[in-house]
Amino acid sequence: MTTYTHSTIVAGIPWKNPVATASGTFLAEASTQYYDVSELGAVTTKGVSPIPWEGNPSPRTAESPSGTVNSVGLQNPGIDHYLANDLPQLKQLGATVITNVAGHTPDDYIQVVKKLDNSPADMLEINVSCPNVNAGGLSIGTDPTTLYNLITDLRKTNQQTNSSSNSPPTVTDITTIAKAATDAGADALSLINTLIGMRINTTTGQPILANTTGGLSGPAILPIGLANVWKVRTALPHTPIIGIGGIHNAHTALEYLYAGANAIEIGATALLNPQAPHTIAQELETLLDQRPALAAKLAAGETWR
Amino acid sequence: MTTYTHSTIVAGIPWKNPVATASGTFLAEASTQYYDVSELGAVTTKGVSPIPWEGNPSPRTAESPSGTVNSVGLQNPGIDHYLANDLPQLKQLGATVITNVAGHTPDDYIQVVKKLDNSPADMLEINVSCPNVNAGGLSIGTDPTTLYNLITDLRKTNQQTNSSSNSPPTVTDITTIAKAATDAGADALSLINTLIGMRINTTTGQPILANTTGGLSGPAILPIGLANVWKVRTALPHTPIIGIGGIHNAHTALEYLYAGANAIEIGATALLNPQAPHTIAQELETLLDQRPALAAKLAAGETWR
Amino acid sequence: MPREWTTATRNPHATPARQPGRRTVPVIRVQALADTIIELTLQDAHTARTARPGQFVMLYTHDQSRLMPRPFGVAGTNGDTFTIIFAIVGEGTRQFSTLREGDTIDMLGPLGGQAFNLDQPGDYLLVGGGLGIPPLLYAAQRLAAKPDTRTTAILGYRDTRYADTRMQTHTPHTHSITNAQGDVLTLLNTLEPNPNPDQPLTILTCGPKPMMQAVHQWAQTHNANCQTCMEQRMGCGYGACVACTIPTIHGNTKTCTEGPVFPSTTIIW
Amino acid sequence: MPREWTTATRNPHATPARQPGRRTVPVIRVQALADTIIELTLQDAHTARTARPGQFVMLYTHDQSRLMPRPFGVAGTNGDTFTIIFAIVGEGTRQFSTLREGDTIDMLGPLGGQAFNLDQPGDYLLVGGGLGIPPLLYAAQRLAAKPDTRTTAILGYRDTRYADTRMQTHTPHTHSITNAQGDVLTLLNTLEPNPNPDQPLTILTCGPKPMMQAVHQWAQTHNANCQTCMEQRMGCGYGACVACTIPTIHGNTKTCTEGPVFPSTTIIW
Ligand SMILES: Cc1cc2nc3c(=O)[nH]c(=O)nc-3n(C[C@H](O)[C@H](O)[C@H](O)COP(=O)(O)OP(=O)(O)OC[C@H]3O[C@@H](n4cnc5c(N)ncnc54)[C@H](O)[C@@H]3O)c2cc1C
Ligand SMILES: Cc1cc2nc3c(=O)[nH]c(=O)nc-3n(C[C@H](O)[C@H](O)[C@H](O)COP(=O)(O)OP(=O)(O)OC[C@H]3O[C@@H](n4cnc5c(N)ncnc54)[C@H](O)[C@@H]3O)c2cc1C
Ligand SMILES: Cc1cc2nc3c(=O)[nH]c(=O)nc-3n(C[C@H](O)[C@H](O)[C@H](O)COP(=O)(O)O)c2cc1C
Ligand SMILES: Cc1cc2nc3c(=O)[nH]c(=O)nc-3n(C[C@H](O)[C@H](O)[C@H](O)COP(=O)(O)O)c2cc1C
Ligand code: FES
Ligand code: FES
Repeated sequence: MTTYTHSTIVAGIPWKNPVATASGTFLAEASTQYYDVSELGAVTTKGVSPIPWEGNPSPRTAESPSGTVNSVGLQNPGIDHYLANDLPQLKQLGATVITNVAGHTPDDYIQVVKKLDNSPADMLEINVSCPNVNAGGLSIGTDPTTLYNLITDLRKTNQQTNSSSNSPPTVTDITTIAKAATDAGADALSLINTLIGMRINTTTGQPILANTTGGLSGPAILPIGLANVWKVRTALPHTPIIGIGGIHNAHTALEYLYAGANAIEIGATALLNPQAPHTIAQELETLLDQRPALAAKLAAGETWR
Repeated sequence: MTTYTHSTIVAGIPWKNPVATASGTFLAEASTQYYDVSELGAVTTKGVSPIPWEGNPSPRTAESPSGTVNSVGLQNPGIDHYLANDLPQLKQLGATVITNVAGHTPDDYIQVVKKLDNSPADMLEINVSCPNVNAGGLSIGTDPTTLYNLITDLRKTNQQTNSSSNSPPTVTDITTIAKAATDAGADALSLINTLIGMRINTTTGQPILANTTGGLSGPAILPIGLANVWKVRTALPHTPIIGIGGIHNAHTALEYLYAGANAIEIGATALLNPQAPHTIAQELETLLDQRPALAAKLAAGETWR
Repeated sequence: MPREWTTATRNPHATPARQPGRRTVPVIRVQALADTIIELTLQDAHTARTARPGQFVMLYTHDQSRLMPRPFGVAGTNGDTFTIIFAIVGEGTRQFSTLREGDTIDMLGPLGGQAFNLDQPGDYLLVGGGLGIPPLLYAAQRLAAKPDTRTTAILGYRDTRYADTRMQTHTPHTHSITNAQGDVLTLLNTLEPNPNPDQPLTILTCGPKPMMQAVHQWAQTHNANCQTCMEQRMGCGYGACVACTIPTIHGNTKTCTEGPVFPSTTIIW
Repeated sequence: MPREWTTATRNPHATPARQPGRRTVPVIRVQALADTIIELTLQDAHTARTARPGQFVMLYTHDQSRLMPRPFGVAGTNGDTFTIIFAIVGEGTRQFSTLREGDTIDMLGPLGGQAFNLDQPGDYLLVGGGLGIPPLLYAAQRLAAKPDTRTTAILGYRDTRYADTRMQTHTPHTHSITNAQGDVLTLLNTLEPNPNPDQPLTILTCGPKPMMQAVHQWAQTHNANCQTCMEQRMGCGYGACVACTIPTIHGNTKTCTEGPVFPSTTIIW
């Protein structure tokens, strides 16, 4: 067991270190086979909906240069299953848990968030940027007014849990979206989600994904995530930001922290190496040892920029 | 010299084959050292402005996983130099030339396009999506009304040359932008330009690019370009589309043709291998031999979808 | 469409057993079995000792731009080594085909929550098509070690009978057919596959989906238990991404951790 | 800010001479010169025969996710081979450091529109710092073949004097200094660098920018012609991308095709 000395604070919640898993790339019973989840800063669970969702048809995944395009469509067993299984298991294992919330309609989100009131979840992450569902998700996250109204309603529903809004990168101006979320009461921002992408099979001439398009993630999107975090940090100097997108080693995690993130999440890279979040947390510990000024800022809940 | 049998027609302009260079990654005196430009479908020249532009400070380039982030800032010697040098040279060498037009203000574009009236340029590509200039570029390409007005004015200025609008990928809805351009009279659409990205030096904690952010291009963005072409093709079944973004071999060129593009441009890959556009044109010739139905559609100026 | 969620039956509070992660292992042997079909022997004691037939390993290319894992069924084990047999179909398998003895490769596994169940004594009919044959080779290896079972293998090939000699080392009752002659159903219908009607008949099948569906139907009419080893594009292989689902009577179900072996009656064909 | 555009002077209608493109060449020799400094000998007749001192080649990693070219000054030629000398600073150079004799590497070049001009007879003072020394080694090699010149080399190192013996094969007048002792300016000021005041003095310099600026100023006060070999991050190396500019009195100017060697008086320091 590694000892972590470089903690961080995200919207008031203490994290053992700045490394979390990203939603949809961590599943309690799968990922806990490979490392001790209590050694991460936090784990973010798969988007959870009011009732079980079946997701999109398969194939749901396609490779791309330094990336992966996925269209799972938020398949999940629903909030009741989550509250009875994943959440208690993760809390018992000592994890700090970010519950990612999904919905087709504002009411879906409200139902889930209501059930999470007084749950042991440490933070909520409101997924308003999933490119793989027809209703909800991205259509909410790209419209500032809709997003403002949603977050306002969610705040009323659940005063107890700190929430982060997971904003999409594919908007004309991310800062407008970010401001709408924080004005409505989001305690933090999770930036970024996947970008809409697709691949085509050149033998058949048809899309590889059954759903035609999916979300691009992995190292390919690293520069885009960094630019979004940088821009939002410039516009919102005090809002806690969780940096996401293309992190594949401790150095790329560090880039996000220098861009102004308080903490980071690791997505696709955990799919290619189950232990990656744990390994990166360990390696980041060493890199932060060498950067006491940055480490001190993070430990105080502040950011580099 | 290769014989090309699979031609295409883009907005009425015949191309020897579906492969062109992308703007900013081809310069007459540099690229012609490596291949015969008359063997390509077309060459697209660097964004040209009314007067010489000095561009951004250096460093202007940073590497990213399967990609490159650049902030040249449209440095170019201006339209007069272009008309006296690059354009006549390329025409004399037998190239089909797409002149990429840049501006800070609508008036900049109008000045350039006016000078290109009655020039030997075969097509114009209006760059409304450069992420590396503070005014103009992206700020025009992300707003449908501004774009509509600009293209309308340009159409009045120059009735002779077919023009394509190079639309940005980082907008909430690319189809709205695409429709604004074609409604205003754009004959074709060039999709996509680079995405805003950045990298940070983890030794200094500072951005690698002097301009902080730049445009991400190269294989990393392939799935994003394909999804944009697919979406716009679905919305606009008859508009000629030049597919751009991440093409790095003949198979990825083919993906764009299956997504509904009439032709393609090769950008970053030509920076990593000067002969790449020529090699890809040759290899695509073979792949199209094996796909007579697709080749026939392209030859007739139609598209696969 | 609410449904019974397969994982809900597990004890949510159990601390999970730790599995070995992604690791680099030596290539022991590379042998071409046919034009584009290669047998790769890798050294990994954990896989060799724990893999069950139907389980698979993930292999990763050395090409840092091709990140995704490639799944391959374990085709046999021997001491500290195991084999896989793969066809060169895309860029990843093309790169694997250039591996040489002494090289290394990254792997994860063995993976797969449900392997072939070989507990039942009696007759086993192994029906494989194309690159579905490798997992059946391993099933035959294991069945050969069980005195209370009798194995018949029915193998369909596109052209080259790349696995017949390997299958024959596990069972003398090996029958095969190539596309030009017909398919495994042709063989199933001409053979007397259940020579001992008193014995229970278990069918293990792996291959193209239409083939497995036909085998499933044949099993239904012959009152046989049929286990199918399914294929799906995977994002992780260990259950985290929910990319690898196939439609079953329980809803969209993960091939990696709820499969890849399923009772043929649960598949929505 | 309209300005004279350097390329406008060329004949726009000339059909350009074709250059060899990106190609794969054999690694002939890999030798460590210091802890993290490596000399790589590559076989490429075209480069060996045509490269001029100050020109550079692009090397590409085998890692398909790191696409960008890495520029390195030609440090010497010998028959059909040429050498470069590089420091391990990032992931690309780390990968190059693992190359072994018999491996291959992709390259482009030689590149660089302006090399050191060695036409002038008389005294040459080569002032190099750190990894700016390799191009000066090649300049010294070429100058050694010219009877009407006399070369003095002044080399500044961080620590290990990795290039002294190589420089001495080209000129006996080799002086060096390490950071702990001072810098090249210390040497310049203690030496009598222009022993023959009747001879024109040409200074060739390559190294960190502040060093080159100091050398430029020294040259100004000593009435010497000074040619500086500049460094900039590059996107292509052959003039297509306009990424590699530095500010000069002619405006932002490409290091690759308008340089990398510039008269020191044209640089905006
Ligand atoms: C459980 C399981 C076991 C398998 N066992 C074998 C075996 O024993 N022998 C064998 O030859 N093949 C087997 N396959 C198929 C094998 O995984 C693919 O042929 C291989 O992934 C193709 O990789 P590529 O890089 O050559 O193709 P590419 O097209 O370059 O691969 C691109 C991406 O698509 C995925 N992909 C492409 N085709 C398939 C496919 N048919 N199934 C799953 N993913 C695919 C790749 O894994 C990769 O992520 C198995 C598949 C599964 C799911
Ligand atoms: C004309 C020229 C000649 C050079 N000659 C030599 C030489 O003879 N010996 C030597 O050791 N070095 C030389 N350099 C510097 C050398 O190019 C870099 O050290 C090298 O590119 C670093 O690559 P990397 O992959 O290890 O670093 P990374 O940081 O992983 O590289 C990432 C990207 O940044 C670029 N980059 C990083 N540092 C530099 C730099 N200092 N200059 C230019 N690009 C950089 C890389 O080329 C690559 O595109 C020269 C540079 C130029 C411009
Ligand atoms: C297979 C997969 C499933 C995902 N599911 C979700 C989800 O349920 N909710 C969500 O907010 N983001 C989801 N994401 C997005 C990730 O949380 C993350 O924002 C994105 O992948 C970018 O990070 P990366 O580049 O590290 O993968 C998913 C990503 C992948 C690859
Ligand atoms: C160095 C560089 C300079 C560019 N300059 C221009 C430009 O002047 N005008 C323009 O419309 N696009 C410009 N682009 C964008 C390309 O034309 C192209 O749209 C983009 O790079 C995506 O294609 P790729 O992935 O093949 O590089 C530039 C791209 C690069 C890499
Ligand atoms: S492949 Fe990721 S859950 Fe099955
Ligand atoms: S590096 Fe591309 S123009 Fe100089």
